[in-house]
Amino acid sequence: MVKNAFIFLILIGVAMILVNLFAGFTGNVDLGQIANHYVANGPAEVGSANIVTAVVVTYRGFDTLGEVTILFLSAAIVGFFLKIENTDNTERNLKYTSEILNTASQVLVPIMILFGVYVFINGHLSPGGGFQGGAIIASGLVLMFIAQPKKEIGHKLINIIESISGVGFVLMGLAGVLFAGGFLDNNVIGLGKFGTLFSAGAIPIIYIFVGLKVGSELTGIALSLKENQNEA
Amino acid sequence: MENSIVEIIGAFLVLIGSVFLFLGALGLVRMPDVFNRIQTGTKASTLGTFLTFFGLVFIMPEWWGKLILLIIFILMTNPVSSHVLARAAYCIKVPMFKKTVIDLYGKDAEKLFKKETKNE
Amino acid sequence: MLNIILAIFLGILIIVLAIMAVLNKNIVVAIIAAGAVSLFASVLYLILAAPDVAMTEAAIGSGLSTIIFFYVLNKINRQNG
Amino acid sequence: MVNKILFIAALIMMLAILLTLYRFFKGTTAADRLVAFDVMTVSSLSLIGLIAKFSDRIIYLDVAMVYGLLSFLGVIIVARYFEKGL
Repeated sequence: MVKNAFIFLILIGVAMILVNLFAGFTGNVDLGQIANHYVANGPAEVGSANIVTAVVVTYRGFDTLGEVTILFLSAAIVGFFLKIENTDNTERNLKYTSEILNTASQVLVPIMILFGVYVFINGHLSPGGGFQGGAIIASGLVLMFIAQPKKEIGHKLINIIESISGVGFVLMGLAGVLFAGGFLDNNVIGLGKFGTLFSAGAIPIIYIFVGLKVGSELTGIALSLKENQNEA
Repeated sequence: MENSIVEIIGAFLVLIGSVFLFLGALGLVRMPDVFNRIQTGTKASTLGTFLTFFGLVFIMPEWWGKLILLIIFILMTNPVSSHVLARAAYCIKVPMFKKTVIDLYGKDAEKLFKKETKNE
Repeated sequence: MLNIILAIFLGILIIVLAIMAVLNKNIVVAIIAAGAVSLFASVLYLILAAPDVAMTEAAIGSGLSTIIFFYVLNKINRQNG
Repeated sequence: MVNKILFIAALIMMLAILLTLYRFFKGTTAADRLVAFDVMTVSSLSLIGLIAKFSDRIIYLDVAMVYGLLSFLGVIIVARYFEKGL
């Protein structure tokens, strides 16, 4: 009883704070100074139809590099702690997957991977980008793990793709330093025609590397969790 | 009015689709056990979504490519998920409705599960 | 008009599902409810005209995190017998 | 005319989502709740289609596609967990 009354008092206090906040709230109608600059000069400077992509890849490209590094670290830590130590080689007795799910997965997995590639190649025109496309590719591969448990994908292949795309991302950034204004500047190979697929300079190339890297990292996490189910 | 007849046909298709979605949800509330709910819910909601996107093709003719692609996705994924769900529900022995008359899957399933797990 | 009605509806739905995810005893139901929260949150982001965020929320919040939760839950169940 | 009919359709879809939410709450077993989740996501998929029509932007349909694929994947994962096949 006393405890409930205490919770009730806390709720009333939180409600009073929130009422004050709501009463003083006026929506931000105008853009801020930096946002105004991005919206006004973004299409001319970067050449990307999607302003969010311009901000994420070019203006704040260094932050994206940091995010990718964090993801790489977490994937490496998961792989380190979930090392497989299956000594007695006992085969797990899984319940068989049904014919319908098997056939559907054979049709759907290529379509999902293709859709992920579409999302990260069109990142400068439509919503989405490297991170989302990589997540879609990883979920397509997870569908394959579930529907066909016998199929093997090596960790080695995933690690090679991940390393190559990570190196490629950094090299594109350094190319920006050499041939354009600074690190991760996208004006390396010319901006192209605004609003077409081959435009916005280096953004599609950077997004291909980011997408492959994120997709292989998330797939690696799911794969080590799946292989680790064997141990008792 | 100012709308053409094709657009009004499309709008009515969307309305019929939403009614089907509603009926599916109503079946989800009214039916007595899991298997009946799977049957009403996923059948009616598949048809409802199909009709909604098909009606949007009439209203927005320039969007037809992506809408048809979405319809194909729905028609491919929705029956598969309901099948997997029903199989899992049978497998963990969710209690059936007490007026269930016949369980044709029962005898076959025992044999099938035993045989296939030995093969693996 | 429709946008305001939808936003209020989805907000209430998200709060209800989140309370359910916190208070439910059955852990499977709690995970499913958390996935439903992020699915409706992505619809809400779409109404607020942020399709990039909506796509991220749908892909990460409801897809991959649910998968990882279930793999871990399966492993814990296996270890406890 | 068209907009009014679509508005009514959106209201009916919201009502459908509310009914599935009732089943999600009450559902005596976990399988019941999973069925409710499935129907709920499919209903909100068509709601996204209507939102795209009202805001007149085709790019929202990309989001609808991602949404549909990943909710399908979620249902499959939980079902495989139930039958101990994960």
